[in-house]
Amino acid sequence: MACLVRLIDGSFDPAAQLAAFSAAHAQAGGIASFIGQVRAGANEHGDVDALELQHYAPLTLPGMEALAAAAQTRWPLEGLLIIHRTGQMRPGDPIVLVAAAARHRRDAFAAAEFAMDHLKSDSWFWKREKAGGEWRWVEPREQDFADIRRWA
Amino acid sequence: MACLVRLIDGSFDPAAQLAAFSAAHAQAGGIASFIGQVRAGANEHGDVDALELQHYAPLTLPGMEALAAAAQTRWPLEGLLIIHRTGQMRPGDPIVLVAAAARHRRDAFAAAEFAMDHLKSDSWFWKREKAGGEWRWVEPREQDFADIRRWA
Amino acid sequence: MTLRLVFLGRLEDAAGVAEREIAVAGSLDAIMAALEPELSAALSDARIKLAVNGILVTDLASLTLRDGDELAFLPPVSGG
Amino acid sequence: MTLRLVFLGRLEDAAGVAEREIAVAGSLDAIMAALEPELSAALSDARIKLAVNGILVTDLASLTLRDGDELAFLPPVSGG
Repeated sequence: MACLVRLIDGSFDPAAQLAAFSAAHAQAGGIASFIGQVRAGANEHGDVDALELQHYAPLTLPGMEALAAAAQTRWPLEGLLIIHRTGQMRPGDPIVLVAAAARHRRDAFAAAEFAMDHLKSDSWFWKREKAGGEWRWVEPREQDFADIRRWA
Repeated sequence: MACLVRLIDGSFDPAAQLAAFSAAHAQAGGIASFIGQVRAGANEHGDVDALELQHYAPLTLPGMEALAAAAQTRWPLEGLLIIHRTGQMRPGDPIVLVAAAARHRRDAFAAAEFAMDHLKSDSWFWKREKAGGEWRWVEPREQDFADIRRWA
Repeated sequence: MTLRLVFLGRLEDAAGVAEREIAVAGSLDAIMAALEPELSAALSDARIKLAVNGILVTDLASLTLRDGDELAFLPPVSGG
Repeated sequence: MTLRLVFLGRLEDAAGVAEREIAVAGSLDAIMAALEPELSAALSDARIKLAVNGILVTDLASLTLRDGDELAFLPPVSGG
């Protein structure tokens, strides 16, 4: 199975990535995917002007690769793609793309959701937002822990 | 909420559609999607050379619109896109694109999966495949009924 | 009166055509009696649904047909 | 010996820098004692994990540090 995991510091084009992934997996009946983007809007401190994702190189990419391997073990997939940004982003910028190709739709959906839940609350990223002119670190949300417990 | 439902007889570009949808929903944190494509490969009669999807105009599009409305009622969505092809297709051609934009990831995934399950087994499409030089109608799969019962 | 019959999916193969017109008295029984026995049998499968002028029929017993109505015979779907 | 300390997320704010070198005897207690009390307190939060040379430490009690080791202090993550 083709498995592509990338951690990138620059911008990327999720639609183009997904098009290439779909073309590479013509034998799969379907591709479930998730695109996460910097939400345009305000947090409790005002309009969010920027978002930064920090990582720790010795852990972050190896952790994502282990996550992809776990998803492959769990569902019969034809392909899996995980692309995650780091660095500074602006509202509307893509942060993450997960795509899972499988013969059966439910496997593709489950693998994509599994990967997203683990990227959110079990991967080595730290996020801060700039709102009202000031940077503030974002604390993990209880919902993210609830999401990941489903897969235990 | 913006809701776009299309039934089209020609080919379409799922990645371009998804890019436009993502750009139109910058206020959403994420977009879950599913791309269904004609599987390259064989059925029990040999290599599948072509697939045809038949619809019945007075029912098919209204049924898809009712499905989109049901998904909107069920989850807080920022946007929902359903594009379904009809007519003759070749292996690798896209058949269906469903995309759901929501503030919360799980709502987006659930709505996309709900829409796909209903398009598969509760929408007015009839599918036939050409393999070994002969067209054969595809019967519904028991798995598709099991999938849709989850939402009852 | 004249009715238009539409055959979807594998019923098109059973009928040999996607659509045809039929001149009959206005009941489903009369239609079935006027068709070839193999086609009537195929259309009588309990899983086949009927739409009249694009509206799904939920109560066959109270069905009333009018001249020019379009009857669509809908076998189990297999989409996406 | 000299160790390299890496502060991730909000610990970077607490430390005032993303990384620094420190010359101390080779135990975690010695490091904590050598740092500013506010920073030591922030690093002592039970939710903070430690990686040495890119490997997550699961058993702090048996931790042995060597000259040149990189210690990363990892607060709770908030990704995607």
